[in-house]
Amino acid sequence: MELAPKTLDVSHLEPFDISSQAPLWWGQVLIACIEGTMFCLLIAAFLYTRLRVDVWPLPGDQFPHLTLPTLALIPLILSAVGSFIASEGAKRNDRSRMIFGLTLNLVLAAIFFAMRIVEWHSLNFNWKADIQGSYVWAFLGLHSFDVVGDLVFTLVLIFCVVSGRYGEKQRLGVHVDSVVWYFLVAIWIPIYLAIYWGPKLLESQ
Amino acid sequence: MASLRYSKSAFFAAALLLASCQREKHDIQPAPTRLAIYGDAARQSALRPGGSVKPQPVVTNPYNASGYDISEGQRLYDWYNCSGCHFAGGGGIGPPLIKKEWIYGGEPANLFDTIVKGRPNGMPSWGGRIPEYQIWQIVAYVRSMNGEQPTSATPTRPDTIETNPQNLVNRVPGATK
Amino acid sequence: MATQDVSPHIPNEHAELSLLDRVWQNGRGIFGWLSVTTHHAIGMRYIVTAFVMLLLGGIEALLVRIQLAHSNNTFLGPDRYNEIFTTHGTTMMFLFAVPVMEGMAIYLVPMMCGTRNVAFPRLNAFGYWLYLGGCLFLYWGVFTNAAPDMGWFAYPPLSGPQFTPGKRTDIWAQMITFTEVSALCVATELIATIFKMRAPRMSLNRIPLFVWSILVQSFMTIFAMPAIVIASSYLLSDRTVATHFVNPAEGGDPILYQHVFWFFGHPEVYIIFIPALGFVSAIVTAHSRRAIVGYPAMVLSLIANGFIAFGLWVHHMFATGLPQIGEAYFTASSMMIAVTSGIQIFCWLATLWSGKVRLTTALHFVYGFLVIFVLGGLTGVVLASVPLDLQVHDTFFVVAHFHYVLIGGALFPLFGALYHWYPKMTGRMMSERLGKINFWFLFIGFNLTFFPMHILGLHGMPRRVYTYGPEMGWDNLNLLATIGAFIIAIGGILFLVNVFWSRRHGRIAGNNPWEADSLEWAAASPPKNYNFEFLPVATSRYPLWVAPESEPASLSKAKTQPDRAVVTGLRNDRREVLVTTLMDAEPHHRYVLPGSSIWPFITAICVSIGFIGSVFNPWYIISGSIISGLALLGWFWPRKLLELEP
Amino acid sequence: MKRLWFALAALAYSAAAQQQSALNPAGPQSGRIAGLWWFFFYLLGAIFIIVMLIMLRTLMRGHRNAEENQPLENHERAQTRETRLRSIVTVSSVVTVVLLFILLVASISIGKANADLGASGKPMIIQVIGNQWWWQFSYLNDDPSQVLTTANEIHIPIGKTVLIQGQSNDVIHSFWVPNLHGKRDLIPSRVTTEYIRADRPGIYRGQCAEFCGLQHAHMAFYIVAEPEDKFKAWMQAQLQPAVAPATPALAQGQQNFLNYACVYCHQIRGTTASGTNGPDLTHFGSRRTIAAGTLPNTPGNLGGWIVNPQSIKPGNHMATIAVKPDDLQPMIQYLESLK
Repeated sequence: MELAPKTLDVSHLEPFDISSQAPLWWGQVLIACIEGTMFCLLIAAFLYTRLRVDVWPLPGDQFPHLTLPTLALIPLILSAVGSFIASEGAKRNDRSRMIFGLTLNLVLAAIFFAMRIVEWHSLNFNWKADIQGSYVWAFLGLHSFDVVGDLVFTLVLIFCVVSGRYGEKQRLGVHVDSVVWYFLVAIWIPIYLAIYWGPKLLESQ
Repeated sequence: MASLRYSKSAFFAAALLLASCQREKHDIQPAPTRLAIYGDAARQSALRPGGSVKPQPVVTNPYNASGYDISEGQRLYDWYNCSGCHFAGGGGIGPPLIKKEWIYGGEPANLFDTIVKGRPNGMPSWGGRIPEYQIWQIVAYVRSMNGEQPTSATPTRPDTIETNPQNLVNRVPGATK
Repeated sequence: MATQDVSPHIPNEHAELSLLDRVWQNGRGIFGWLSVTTHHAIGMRYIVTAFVMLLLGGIEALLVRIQLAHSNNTFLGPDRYNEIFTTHGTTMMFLFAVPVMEGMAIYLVPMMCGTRNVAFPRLNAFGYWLYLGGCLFLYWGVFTNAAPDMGWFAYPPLSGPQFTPGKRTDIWAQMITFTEVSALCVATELIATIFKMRAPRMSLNRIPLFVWSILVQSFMTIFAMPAIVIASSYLLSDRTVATHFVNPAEGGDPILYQHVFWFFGHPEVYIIFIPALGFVSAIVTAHSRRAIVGYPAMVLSLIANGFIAFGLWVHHMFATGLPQIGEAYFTASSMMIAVTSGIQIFCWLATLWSGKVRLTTALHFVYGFLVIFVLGGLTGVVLASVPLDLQVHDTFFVVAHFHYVLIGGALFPLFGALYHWYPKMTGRMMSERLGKINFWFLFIGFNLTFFPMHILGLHGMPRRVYTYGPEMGWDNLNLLATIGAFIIAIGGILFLVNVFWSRRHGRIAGNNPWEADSLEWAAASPPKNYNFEFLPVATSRYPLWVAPESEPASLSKAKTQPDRAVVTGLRNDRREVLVTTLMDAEPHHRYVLPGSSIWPFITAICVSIGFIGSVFNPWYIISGSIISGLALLGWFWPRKLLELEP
Repeated sequence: MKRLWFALAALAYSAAAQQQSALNPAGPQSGRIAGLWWFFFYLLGAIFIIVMLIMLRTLMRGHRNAEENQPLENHERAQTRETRLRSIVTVSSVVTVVLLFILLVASISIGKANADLGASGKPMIIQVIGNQWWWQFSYLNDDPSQVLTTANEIHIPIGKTVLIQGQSNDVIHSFWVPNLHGKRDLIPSRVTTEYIRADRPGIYRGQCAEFCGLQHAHMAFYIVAEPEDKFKAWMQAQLQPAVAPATPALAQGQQNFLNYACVYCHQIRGTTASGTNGPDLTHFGSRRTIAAGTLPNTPGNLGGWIVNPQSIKPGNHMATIAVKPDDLQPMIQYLESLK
């Protein structure tokens, strides 16, 4: 086949891009949509269940403790700042900023997760106990699963950046990692409200 | 290399296949009662109450480790009001069933014999009244209470609303209307 | 698999071409086969696997029909019958209909968008392996006497731990997990491909209707599948770790399961048939050799379909008892779907009316689709009405309705699509003569099977009964339906014969045998791994037709355009593609796609171990996550500097 | 083809037993629904035929277009044609919306009329409890002595509104008598309600319509609609305890019944048999069928059922009891005597 007469030359374009134009960014946002939909449906299902039951928690059961999960919000929300710094660093290819941001993110997220573990350990009901137990365990389990996954991913990125084994794709990875973490922070707030406050606020008249 | 993998996976598949056989058995047309076996079971478990010598059972439970039959046993346990004395296995009027030490032996054949013949101080004799296959189903269920059935064949929790009628009244609006 | 080249057109001596060939080459041997990430290969694997499932599902359907052929039949007992109708429904919905549409989309969308692969090729491969895992898992259950037997909808408490003991339901629920993860992978990568990797200038109003339909379908997948994730998790965790999500005794609610299930289940139907609408649009355009009438209306009604589909799930639950206002709302929303579908039908009819129709086999299937789908749509209006639904719900009327909608609305267009795109996939034409015979067998057999079911339903025959008494008077029509089912089976066999015969003996097709309009016909038949030597530029909505800018394209003679505009300047020494902007598809930056890799396969194996194991022992959730995490580390580990991809 | 279908439809209509059919209404609700059905049928049928005619016309036209080797049309003409086609599509869509609106209004008004059936007056309340795989019915009454519990067959007076109060003992079932009204699911942990009324006497068959496990196919029941006085008489008879055995053979049968395991599940009021797991048998002999509509109630069928219920209805919960042949005959006679 001969070269067509009408051509569009793209050789001047950048060979990569770290922004919302990258397909990977879109992929990550879509995955966030999937998980977000799932959590929203679960929250709706939880509140629906709450409204169907006259006495909550069911006789013999208690509300979960509030102090620790509320305190844990602080490191969680702050850790998003680390993500932001890291992703800015990735865009400007600023290695030290990336390392600082990622480490800040990792440390604060780890503190949050440690508090989560303590809270979980002292949770006053089992998933087998009744419907509240089932839901609270499911929320904690699913969110923790995501958090652990992202912690491992952040660790790997830190390893890449610190060891110098990184290029455009890893920088894009740092940027996308921040999107994931924003999502995990953002989604925890409605879950927190739903499982710790929702049943109280929906106290039936 | 490839053939090794194939033979390995074939072996694995065969193992899984065999493992699933008993668990998934659905004997929905059990053979009509064979009365003759009562005599056999009674003979092989000729033990005295409180006897320390455990007999070697020769009769095996045809419904051992079958999910369907354990579940049927659970239903019959309720239907024939075993729960009236033994409650949910914890015992009350009758002895508990969740335990390791049995007065009359805890092997399937012993349990079968206990149900068939009845025991002094309250346990009625069910032999000749309810069919043999149902007794074996109850035996399978009773043994599942002690974890003596594979967990994959045992229902994790009951699914009936009657398990705790008092809770039902309190918790579910509309059920009392 | 469509890898052997029979197309004589492309001279390979060009140095650049051989460089492209080398860069896009797949590995050899079984290792290479497992590492393939080319979208044609993956798409074809989806299609072939799905057709194997169709065959199995079809055999199950025949068994069901034999059992119901006359009253008090004892061909299958109640237990076996329940297993078979459940497996039939499950196979057709989860393992055939959705995946085959995904496969077609994976095969066609990158070519129609004028790019070289999907946005995340490895994720694509991973998705396929999981889908295959789901198929194998379910059928392992079927062949070891652990086929699910509680209906494809698995309503608790019947599907709960007490009433379906054993592992039958768990296998079903975990099979759902496999297919939902796979479907979500596909949806993600297709949306990213359609949004970011379209040919330059393919602005939103130039996207082919099939690609639009896939875009809508993928978004529906993204928002509907999470609901089935929840529903199947409710079941699995209730059954394996004794949670109480659907246990009323502890505050759970079996009706909540129905809500969640149908919040997925109704969009699921549209996930299946919206791509089929895309097939029909593509076939109608190409075979009536004319631009589609009312392109904007078509696009808007596709999108509206996607939205409305989420607002009418409750019409599956009218019999559970709802407040009046809810009933009225869901009746209205269910009827609304008839408007958006109606607009599309009118547009196709107008296109055919004024086109230069070439009555090919593909178009036969479109006409068959129109007859059946219109009827199915009208019975859908009946079901939307609460009083009528209360009578015909869960009867054979509903069975007739959804087979009209799903076989008529999805399978007929699919067959048409295969007749249409077979030349692209294999380089050879299918036999038109055999094709038309095939069509008539399917069409007559179909109506013979399913039309009588409307009457049976109105005369009180419930669904899912394994037998019925002679005094009910249902014998004759059931026998007719069974005879029809065998005629359909003959039609199916003829199709397979045609596929295999044409593979060897079909006429050589050339690049664009139908003189069609969209970009996939600019690629070689069968396509190269890289699709296009030079990425095309979409100069109009119908880039391969003359007079591209005079939209609406007139009745002028449709003809392929030899001197298309193309993209130059991409590097050929690596798998480079072009990323364009979302709305106007202006070139934005270049992007390197990852090559073939074994890691998706390894990861899929690890994930499968976790999934399958957790059915039997909950601790596999932990150990499965750990090995899957290790596999993902292997996947993402920066070996060379340029390897990172989800 | 079409004619064939019509012939088949006619055949099916005549052949089908009319005692379980939505198209043979016997009450005001099913009558309205059947009317609505025929309204839908004719309107939607007309739409179908019109669309099919247009489709066939495209087949002819499109073909002709292809064969005439038309010259290139000028742009203007093509533009006009395009506009015309689009307006036709628009008009058709608007017509669709209007027709659907008519159907929507018709459907909602019928739905409301059906739901309002019990709005006036105090209805008779029948509680229905679904079991795997049989039906328990209780006529509720403020006076406990007037509460009647029976199984698988009920009588209702003509012209009187009855409130069906549905519950389930195990899985979800669905109460459905096509000749009287649509279905209502019976859901564990909930109480669902539905009004029914029969306007003409008859025996109407109902069947479980929600898949409920192995014997979903054999879970039927009968509703006998009869004039008020006959109903009252039936009710009075049913409220009585079981008739005492009149002959030594019947007494022997009763003894046999009480000796075997029957009593763990079945109740016969007036005897010591008081099980509640299975159907109440106090007036068993008056019922038309055994095993929830599976078999006609004849001594032969009853014998087969008692000896091996699992061969007739595999998987059902009735135990296969080894009844000695000598004991069987009196037992059958006794049960059949419980009118």
